[in-house]
Formats: sequence, C-alpha cells, structure tokens
Amino acid sequence: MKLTRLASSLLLLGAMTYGAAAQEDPIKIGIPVGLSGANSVVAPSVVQSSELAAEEINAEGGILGRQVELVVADDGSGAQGAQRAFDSLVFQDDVDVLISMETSAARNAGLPIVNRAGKPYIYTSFYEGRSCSPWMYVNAWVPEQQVTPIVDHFMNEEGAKSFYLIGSDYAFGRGMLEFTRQYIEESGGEVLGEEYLPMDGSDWTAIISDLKSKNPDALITSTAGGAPNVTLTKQLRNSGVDIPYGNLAVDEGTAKSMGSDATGIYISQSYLTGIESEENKTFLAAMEEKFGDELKTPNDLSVPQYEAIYLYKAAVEKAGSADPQAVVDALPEVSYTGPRGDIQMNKQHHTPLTMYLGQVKDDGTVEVIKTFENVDPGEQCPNL
Amino acid sequence: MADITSQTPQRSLSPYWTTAIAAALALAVVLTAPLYLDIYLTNVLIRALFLGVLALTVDLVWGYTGILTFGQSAFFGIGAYACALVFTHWGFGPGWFVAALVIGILAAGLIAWLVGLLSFYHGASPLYSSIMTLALPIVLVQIIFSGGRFTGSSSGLSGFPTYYWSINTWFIIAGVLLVTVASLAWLFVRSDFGRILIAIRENEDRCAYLGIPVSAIKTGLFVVCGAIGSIAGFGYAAFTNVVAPELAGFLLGTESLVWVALGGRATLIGPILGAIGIDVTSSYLSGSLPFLWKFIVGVAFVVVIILLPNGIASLVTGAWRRYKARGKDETAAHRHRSNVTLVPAKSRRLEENLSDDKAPILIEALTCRYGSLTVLDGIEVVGRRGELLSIVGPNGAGKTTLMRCISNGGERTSGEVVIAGEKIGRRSPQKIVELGVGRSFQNTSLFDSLTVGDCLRLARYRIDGASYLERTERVALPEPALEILKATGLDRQLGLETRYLSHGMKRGLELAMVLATEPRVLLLDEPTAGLTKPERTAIGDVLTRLVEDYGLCVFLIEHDLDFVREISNRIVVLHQGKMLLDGSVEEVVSSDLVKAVYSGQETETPA
Amino acid sequence: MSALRKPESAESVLTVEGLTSGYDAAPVVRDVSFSIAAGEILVILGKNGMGKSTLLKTIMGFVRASSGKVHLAGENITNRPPHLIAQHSVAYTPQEYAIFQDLTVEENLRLGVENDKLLKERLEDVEAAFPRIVERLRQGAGTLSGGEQKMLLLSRALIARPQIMLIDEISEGLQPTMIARMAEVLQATKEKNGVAILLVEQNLPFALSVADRYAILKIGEIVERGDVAHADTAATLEEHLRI
Amino acid sequence: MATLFLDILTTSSMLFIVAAGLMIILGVMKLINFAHGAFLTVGGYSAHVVTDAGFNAWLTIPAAALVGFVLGIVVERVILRPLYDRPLDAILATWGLGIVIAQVITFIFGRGVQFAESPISGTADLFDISYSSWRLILVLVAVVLGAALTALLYFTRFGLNARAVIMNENLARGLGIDSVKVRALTFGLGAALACAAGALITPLLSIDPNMGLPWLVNSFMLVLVSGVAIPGLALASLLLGGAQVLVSTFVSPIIGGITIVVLAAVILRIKPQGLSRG
Repeated sequence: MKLTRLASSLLLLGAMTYGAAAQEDPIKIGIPVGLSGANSVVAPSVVQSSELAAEEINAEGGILGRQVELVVADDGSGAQGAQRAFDSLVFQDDVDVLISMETSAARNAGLPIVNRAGKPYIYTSFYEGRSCSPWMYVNAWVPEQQVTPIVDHFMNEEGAKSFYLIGSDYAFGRGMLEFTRQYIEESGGEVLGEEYLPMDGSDWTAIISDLKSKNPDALITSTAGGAPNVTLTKQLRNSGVDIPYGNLAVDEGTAKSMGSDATGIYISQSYLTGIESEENKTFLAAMEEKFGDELKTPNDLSVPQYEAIYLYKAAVEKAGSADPQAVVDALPEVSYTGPRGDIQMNKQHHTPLTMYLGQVKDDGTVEVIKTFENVDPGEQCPNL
Repeated sequence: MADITSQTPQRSLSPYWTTAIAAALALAVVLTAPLYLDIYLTNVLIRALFLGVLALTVDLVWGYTGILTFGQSAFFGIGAYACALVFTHWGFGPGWFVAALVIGILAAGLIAWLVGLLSFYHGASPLYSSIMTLALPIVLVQIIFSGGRFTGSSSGLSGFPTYYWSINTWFIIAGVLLVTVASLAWLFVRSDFGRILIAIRENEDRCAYLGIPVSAIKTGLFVVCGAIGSIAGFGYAAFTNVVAPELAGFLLGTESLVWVALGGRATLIGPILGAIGIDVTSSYLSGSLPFLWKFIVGVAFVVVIILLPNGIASLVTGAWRRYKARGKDETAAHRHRSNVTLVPAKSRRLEENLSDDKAPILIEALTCRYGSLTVLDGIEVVGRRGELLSIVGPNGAGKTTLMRCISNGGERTSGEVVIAGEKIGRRSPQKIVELGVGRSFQNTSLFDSLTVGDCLRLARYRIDGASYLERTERVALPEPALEILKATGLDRQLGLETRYLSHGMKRGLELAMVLATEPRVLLLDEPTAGLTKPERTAIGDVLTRLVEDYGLCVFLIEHDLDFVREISNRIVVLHQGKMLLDGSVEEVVSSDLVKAVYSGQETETPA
Repeated sequence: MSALRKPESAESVLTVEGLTSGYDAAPVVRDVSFSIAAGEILVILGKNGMGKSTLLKTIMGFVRASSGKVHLAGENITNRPPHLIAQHSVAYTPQEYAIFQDLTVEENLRLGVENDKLLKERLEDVEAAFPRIVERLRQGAGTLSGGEQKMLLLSRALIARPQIMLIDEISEGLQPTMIARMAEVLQATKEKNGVAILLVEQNLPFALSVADRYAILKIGEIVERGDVAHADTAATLEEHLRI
Repeated sequence: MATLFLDILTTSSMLFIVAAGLMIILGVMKLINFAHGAFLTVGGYSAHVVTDAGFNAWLTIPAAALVGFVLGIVVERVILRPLYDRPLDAILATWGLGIVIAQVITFIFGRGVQFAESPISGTADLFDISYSSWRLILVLVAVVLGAALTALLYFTRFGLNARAVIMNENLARGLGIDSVKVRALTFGLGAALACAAGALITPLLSIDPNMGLPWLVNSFMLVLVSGVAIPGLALASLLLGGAQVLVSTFVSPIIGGITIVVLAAVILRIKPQGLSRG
C-alpha cells in the first residue's frame, strides 16, 4: 500500500520534471537510501523532503535553467545493497550528484564508487565522524556536536558527577560513547561503566543490573536506532531506573510512539519540529500541503537532506555549471538558510550547527530546554 | 553432459575434453561479454560471479555431500577481511596482495578444519554439523563487531588501497575464477572421488562400513571449500573495495542456500545460475520493489523446496531425460554408458589368510546393554580360518547386535573383540574394516543414484584410493568378488543405477562390495532374505568357495535352517542374548535344547 | 486355492484375497488368500523370514499391497492408513517393540481403548485374564519381565474388545505354563465375545492347542492349509517346520 | 547478589518460555521449525493489534496464542506435511516461511518499531531490592507453563497419544492413533506457544519485523541441549541462561551474547543427545 503510493508519487514526479525540462537535460540527483533494512523506517521521510526540495526548485525554474530530477535507489541499509545502489546511480543513471542519508556501512561501501566515478556526494546523516573523501561533504552532526550539550547540561544543571554509558556494539555506538567518555573526563566527570550489547541483542539484564549497582548520577546511551533503543529504554523503565537519561539515538517520532517509557529522556538534535523560525514554519507548511495525510514527520535526517539539495543548487550556481570538480570546489563556499538555520559545510567538509537540547514530556512532545549556537564539529578531516 | 547416455559419437571424448570445450566456450563468453554489456550490468555481474563461486562451494558441501551448511559465508567473509585488513593495516603491493590471499586461504582452511574436527565424527548427527555451521558465522560476526577500528566494526572497512583495474579487467578476473572453479568442480564431482561424496550423502553409515574414512573426507572437503570460498571473498573485497560484517553473516549463508536450492542441488550449473540470477535481478528490482522482491524470493524458495527438491534446473534436466528416454524402457534411461572394465586384483590379504595362523576373530566376554536392557551377555566365540559359522536364534536373540558389536568398536558395553591378534578397542567402523572385517547388511538400500561400477569402485577406495579429477576405467577386484558379479550377471550391468537392480542382484552386489574390501572375517546378515531358491543356492556355493579356497572366516546370520545346515561348519545358537550352544551342525540339530527353544517349550538357559 | 477354504459367509470378519506385498521390489507375501469368521481362530504357521509378519503388516496397512484385497466386515480396507484400520475394531499386537517401554502399564492399557472411561469399565477383563497386570498398573512397562510384557500386550488387545485380533508370535520366549495360560485366554475370549483371531506362530504345539484352522506360509505363499481337528496334520506340519 | 540471582532466574524463565514451542514441535514431530522466530514476531504484532484496538493488555497473550494456533494448523497442512520424510528440507522450508512472514508483516505494518501496552510496568520490591515486575511475572509464567505442559503431556489423552507417537509412531498408528492429526495439533500448539511467548516478551522488547530472529538460534540451541524434554529444557535454560548472565556480568555482555551458542555447541559435542538422555 504505502509502497505503491511511494512508487506512484515517484513516477508522477518523474513525469512532471520530465515534461517541464524537455528542452534541456535535467540535473539528476541520485538518492541512495535504505528503503529496506534498518533505515527503512526513516527513509520515506527523507524521500519526501527531497521531493519537496526538487518540486520547489523546479517551480522556480530549476538550477541554471535545468530541471531537477530525483533518482531514488534502495541501498538495503547495508554494504552490499549500497554497492548495487551506487553502481546503478553512477553507472546506469549517470547522476550529477549523490545526496543521501545512509547507514555508515552503506556510506563506506558507496564511497569507493563515488571516488572512482568522481561525483560530488553530500552525506546528510549524523554519524560517528571522521569519514573523509575529497568528494564528500557532510551537513549533519558528529559526536562533538551532539554529545557536548547533554553532558554540559547534566553536569551543570543536574549536578551529575558520575556517568554510566550503554551502547550497541557497532561503529556509531562505540564512536559516540568513546567521545562522550573523553569529554566527560575532560570536564572533570567520572565514567563508572561503559557497556555494549551486540547489535541484535535485546537482553540488557546484566548491564542494567550493573548500572543499578554502581548507582551513577546520569546515564547516556547510544544504541542502534529502532529495536535496540526501544528494548533498552523499556527495560530501563521496567527496572525503575530514573536518573537523568540522555539518549543519543532517539528522535522525536520514536519518542512519541514509545509513550510513557520515553518520558523525561533528554535528546540533543540539530532539528526539532518545534524550532521557532520562519524558515521552519514555511518548510513544515509546505510539507503538510504537499503530502497531507501521507506526511512522515520531518526529522533530523530528512531536514538536512532537504537543505543539502539547496546547498547543491547554490554550489552549481556559484560554479556556473554542474561540472563535478567545480561543484565540489564551490560546495564549502556557499551557504543556505533552512529550517535548521544557516548551514555552510566549511569545516573540513563538515558543518558547524546549532544544537537543541530537548526533553520528552508526558504527552510525547519534545520541549526545547536549551539552544547551543554554532557548535563546532571539531577536527574531522584535517587532511582535506 | 558427457556421461548421461548413450550411443552418440562423442562417446570417445574423454570427460577432460568435453569439460575443456565447455570451459573454453564459457571463457569466450567471459572475454567478450564486456564488449556488449553496459557498464552497470558488468559491475553487477562481477559481484554476482564471485558470489557464484560461493554458491558452488555450498553446492559441493550441501548438494553433493549432504552437509547442510549455514556458514559458508563465514569463509567468504574471512577472505574478504583478509584482503581489507592486510591492505588497510599492513601494506599494499603485489607481494602484500599474494600474502593477503594466502592468509585468507590459510585462515579459512584452518577454521574449516577446526569446525570439521568438531562436527564430523563417527556417529555425529547431520544436525550437529549444521549447528556448528550455524554457530560459526554468528561468532565470527561478533568478533568483527568487537574489532573496533581494526575491523571497522559494523561499518566495515572501505577505501583501502586496491588495484583500480578497469571494470572489464575485473569482470574477466571474476569470470575466469568462476569458470576455473566450476570446471574443476565439474571434473571433481564426476571423478571417482566425487562419487564418494554422493555415496556419503546417500548412505553415510554404509560408507563407513566399506572402510571409507567419512569424517576425514568431509573435513577435507570442508577445508577445500572453505579455502575456495575465501578466494571468492578476497576477490569480492578487492574489487568492491569494501568489507562489512554482512559478508560473513548468517544471512548471507542462508541466502546462498536459497540460490543453491532454487538453482538445483548437486548440479553445479544450477547454483551458479541461481546465485547470478537472483543477485542480478535483485540489483534491478530491489531498488523499486525491495520488500516485494524479498517476498517473491521467499515464496519461490518454499515452493521449490516442497515441490521441486532438485531445484528449477530439474525441470530442464527432467525434460531432457524424458526426451532422451522416449521410446526406451525406464531402466534404459538410467543406464549410463560405462567404460568400466573389471580386472582381477592381487589381494595380499586373501593370500595372508591362507598362511596366517592367528585366529581371524576372537570374541571374549562380550556384553552389550542398552540402558537397562541386556541384549548380549558374555558371548565367547572363536572364529577360525576357513570356517563358516552360522549364528541362529529366535528374533530378538541379539544376532544383529553381535554383528554390530564386532564391526563398530563403539557399540559394546564390555568385553573385547580381537581381529587377527589385534584388539578393536573403541575403533570406528572404517578402522575395523582396515583390520579386515567386512559386514553386509539386512536391508538392501545401497547408494541409489550410483551405478554398479561406481559402487564397486567405492568399495575399493580403502585399498586403491580414488582419483580427484577423473573416472578410472579399470576397477581391480579380488577373485571372489569377480566370481559373484559374473554369477549374478552384474558384470554386464556396470552402468546401471543400483536402484533399478533386482533384489537378487542387489544382494549379489552387496556381497561383491564387501569382498572388494578384502576382509578376513566376513559378517553376513541374512544374505539370502527374499531370494529365490536358485539364487540361494548360488550364494551358498560362493560362500563355500570363500571358506574353502580363500580361507575366509564367515559369520552368517540366517533364518533358513535348511540353508544353514547345508553350508555351515559350525553353529552358534543365541537365545535372549546368551550363548545357548556352540557346536557342529549335527550337535545343534540333534539338540533337544535347541528344539525346545525353537518350539518355545523351554526358556531356562543352561549356565 | 485350497478346497479346505471355507466359503465366504456373512459372518466372515476378515477376508484376504490374492494379497501380494513386500519391500523394495521383491514381494514377501505372494498371492495369499484366506478368510476368518467370528468366533474362529486361524493360525498362520511358518518359519522366520517366510513373510508371516509382513502379511499382518499388510493387512494393517503398514506395508502397501501391490495387488489383492483385504475386506473387514464386508468393507474394503486395502491400503487404508493403519489408524483407520485399527479404529475398525481391530486389535493388532506386533511381535517386536509391541509395548511402549517408557510408558506405565496403565498408560499402555489406556492406549488400547478409545477413552479413559472405558478403561475403568473394562479393567475387569484384564483382571480376569491376568491379575498380575492389574497389580502393576503404576509400574513402568519396561520394568516388567518378558512374560509380563506379553501379558500386557494381550491385555491391551483384550480391553479393546475388538471384532478381530491380529497377533504376531505371542508365544515367543514364553515358559510352557505361560503359553498354556495364553491359550486359555485366547480360547475364552473367542468363546465369550465371538472374536475372530488371526495368529501368526512358529510354535506348533501352542498353535495346534488353540487354533481351529491353520495355514502354512513358505517363502510368502500359502503351501498348505486345513482344519486342526484332523489329527494327522501334526506330523505333516512338523515336516514343514522342523529345524 | 540477590540481583544476580534474580537476573539468572528471570533470564532463564524467558528463555524457557520462548523455547517451549520449538521443543514441543521438535519432540513430537522430529522437525526443526526455523519459522519459530517469525512466529514470535507474529505474537508481538498480535499484541500490538490487540492493545491498539483498545483491548485490555492481558488479552494480548491468549489472542496471540489463538493467532498462532490457526497459523500453525495452516502451515502444517500446506508446508510441512509433504516434508515429513525430509527433515533437513523442512528446516529450509520453515526458514523460507520465516522470510515470507517477515515480508508480509512489513507490507501490513511497515518496517518501523511498533508498541503494545504492557499489562504491568514498573518495579516490585523483593529481597530488599526493586526489580522489574514483568520479569518476575515471567518467572511465574515459566513455572506455570512448565507445569501445564507437563500436565498436558502426562495427564491428558492428547498427551498420551502424542507421547505414543514420539516413542513409536507405527505402534501408535496400529492402535488407532491418527498420527497425522497429532502432528497437526502439535504444530498448532507449538506455534501457539511461540506466538504467546512473542506477546509475553513485548513488554521488554520492541515489536519489529525481525524481533524474533535473535531468539531463534538461542532457542534452537537450548532445545537441542535439553534433550527435547520439559525438565531438560528447564535445566538447559537455567544452565545456559545462567551462564549468559554470569558471563555478561563478570566478563562482557558482548561475549555474553554468544555464550549460549558456543556453550551449546560444546555441550552437544560431549553429549550429543542433550542433557536429559544418556
């Protein structure tokens, strides 16, 4: 059902853009994304925001007079699928640019193909950091940006001195907590425990018991999204853990569906639907109008995707053509003001961002507690 | 191909040539394909070709040998990670390239060997080896996940230096690898050794009793297939420039089973086509229909398992067979062209039998219990050279159990069996065959899809070994085995699959196979059951000759007491697990005690 | 066909006609015909391996008949699944693995009746035949002696109150006193309930003491048959069955 | 110490509950149901549907069992019956069935995580510590389940017939037991237990199309180690579940995650028949 609608809306979009741009070749934007697998939960929202961006750009005459055409491919949220998706986008569809939210495994699998083909690639998902390629830019957050607001808040406002860290045993989980531990210790705090469970693990019993016995002041978790996050949260609540709890993997939508279990959780994001800016309100209204009942709540993955398409537009216009090298050179030079504010990918291919610290309320909504302006991504790719 | 039938002119071509021609054609396709394929399809195909190699190894292990493996992907992953880890952390260049490949092969081989040691032992259930292959990828993936920056954890490793050869070059590399492995596998499964794999799949236990070291062969095969899988994984990683835990995972392992099952087990070509077909179709379809495609594959898999256990390929080969068989009777369709010639073997053991003065078999205080049930109790028998000893007794007396205890060291509870001066201890059946014990079985299920010639060659494995790549044409058999084959007319049916043999011929073949192992002690469990009178007489004559001319010691279980009386030198009567009597034919026949037991008037056994 | 065979009558419980069956391709039972009436005991005699047990298994549907027919109370039951044949009021006691060693005596008996209520009602049948069995209801069947196991076997058939019993070598391995008891029980059952009984035996004295008619099976075929009442049979039979 | 004890007890109970359905099927049918994980998932989604429709959260368990029973009867008829004499193929076919079920669930509910209301949440005080109430309830459920299964197998006619079929199918058939029906009912029961288990663990887990998969391999190992008997399964759950908790607590939760698999492989090498035999 959902799938056929998705497919038909894609077809429709294709037909529209094709009709309007008959005179000149359209600019093709490749979107490899996890329609199936772990990312398939958020992928539809990412596709939607991309569609909105393309529609808006085409309505205003396209990029340098050329229409924009989206080509979506499923990367299966993993390495093997990503190779297929990148191959098909790069070699079969000959896209001009790749803009995508993906898992780290999929990104790593796609990067060699991007490097080989020499195409600009904007990665729009937050990740564990330090992935570098001359062809790749990142407009989402890295640990340096997400973790600091939570830790600062816990230490300064909640008086937390000792922390406990729990994660899924994978690159993102470990990457995040590694930085978190380092930052806590630099700030004079203490880490009482740092434990991981395999990605598909669902029994957190021993870790929770250890946590309870060590009695820390605060807890920060960084699991894989979806199931591990939910099982951990449920089991924590079931065991009566009620210390300040920062969850690095939960987003607004999940928090809402988790119901009472999520209440009180702290989250740190570069985008929350509640941001009070004109750009955000216009964006939300446009999404609402375009998708109506089918709308997937915009989130911290779909909004960077939307902005990335505009950043690409700006870079092409600055470069004066869609030539890959020229565009890549222009990308850090341009900026775009979107729902998240001013975005410019000028820090070693990464982006300084405004971060919001929120807390989940009883009704599942997220209340913004604090705003941290222009948080620096730190040293991500010193060689670039 | 070459061996399916019949009287066509190519029959003079050796399998080498037909395989070489097929391989050359396939190579020609590989070399020219990049010219007319678009770059995307080429790309997709390169990966599919590497996966095709993986599917081939799964087919060898599962399709041919019958070991259901969930973990072949582990070896693929080991090869891939050997490539990525060496190039990322140690260095890159032609030397490192070879080193990484070798490391991958050795690591995969070593792990396959360890898993083989653990899972293939005599008496292991087929399920246990499957469990081991299931545990392997799970543990391996966990190790990769915990490897942190070293293994790249969940994100895997990418962007390591590798040879950025052109797509076409990589296509040719992958294609040549697949064609090479497939050709070798093609020759291998049709070789003498390949027949042994099929024999193991069809009747593992019987193989052990023919002296075939089943466990060692399985482990060896596992090691070789692991090494080949590792090469495929290495190529895959070197080409794609990325490795991720999923390459070693349980899901890829089950996926490869799906390819093989859909393509057709034990066909080699089927699994290759299955792997390439499904992988390429996924590349085209999964973008637009990711869930639907998986659903279709799942449904197709279930349907094929239930309705077409031999895969989609069986539709084609089935039609081909029917076409070939039109106008012929059923057995003719299954009669293979056979080049086998039987030649007499010089049998050292049989000669020894005539000179050796040790008792061929000595049974001391043998007791066998299952739980609280005592099946055999304190059996003492000496079998002498040139003696036919019949074991009689009512059903449930323990006759077959006695045979079992002699031919498998793991069966008895206590006591000892000594074969030609050597204690059997706890030896496995195949080791006891080496000592010179041959055993025939009550049921006649042989190796259904093997021909008579194959079966005979199989029985000679322990003595003559087996060629890995060709099918030898001469099978050397000891004189008495040849006699039986001639007497039963089997020597003219060497190309017929055994399931189409008559009951009498099966009995004859069974006996010939046991004799081919050159035993000094022959254990026969109702060799004449279900035979006609003339057939019984023929078997009786053969047995008499074996004893008189070749000095064998024969233990015979037989219900037909007329028959027993005619051919035995001595009779042992078992009753409720105990020896009631051990004496000459006259003594036993005239014994009131025995009469009483048979007519149910006496149960007290004499102390 | 033998002239001695009774003409088919209304009271014929089991009729077997031209039955051929076997394993692999080789027929073990070849063209066997006979019938048994209610209140009659027929014994099939023969040495081991002559196809006696296979004959019973074919009647019970365990071995497929390649040709011929089996009628039970007028209904064609050839090649029906065994449990349906058993539900036709047939009690079958095989020779080997005939009781459930790991179940209790009572459980073994329960399996002989359709529901547990019937067991209580009919336990007196067992009590009358083999009081020893009723004493040991709670005991594991595997702990019984060989003779007791045979008693249990027959008891299980008795409480089913069948119209026909198919009994495979019940006398095997039993002491003479026990065999005599078995014969009494079978006779009594036949007379009291009008059960038809098909025995398969190699114990000649026992067979002759209990049966009304006999048939001799040799390599799958019935080679001779007759009434036990004709006294001269004993000698001929001995000839066929001697060691 | 008390926490550790409760951790072991509750973890073992969970494993016992989850593996019971698989064991019943393997015991009676000699068949390994690789769709067991998918059945657990179906149970989880049944719970989601029930509470989503506004029914009482306690109803999730019987509802899931009912769904499982019907599903089991259909699957047995359509997929398994042709495969009784090909046990290894049955493993593959049920694995394929698992793939199909997961995809069907994805079609209907999407890939995302779903939620069901818990019958009970929060903690209870025991031995001076506060401990998850639902986990404590699972201990109770496991005990009741073990007793109920024992009663079913040992005190009912169905159980007697099923045991007769396990021990000697031909003899059972000769006594008029319809072994085909026994198998069908058994598979229905096994599937019902699996789905009910799926509903029982949802208060601690997320409901997603693959929720059952990680449990499949562990349950499979437990059942084999148990020697396919109820007391054996209880013992295996305690032993391996306990080992998992101990390793997770004192060594590392990651190694804890593969403890059951590795330990089971070792135990089965030494005692191929499992704990309750030989």
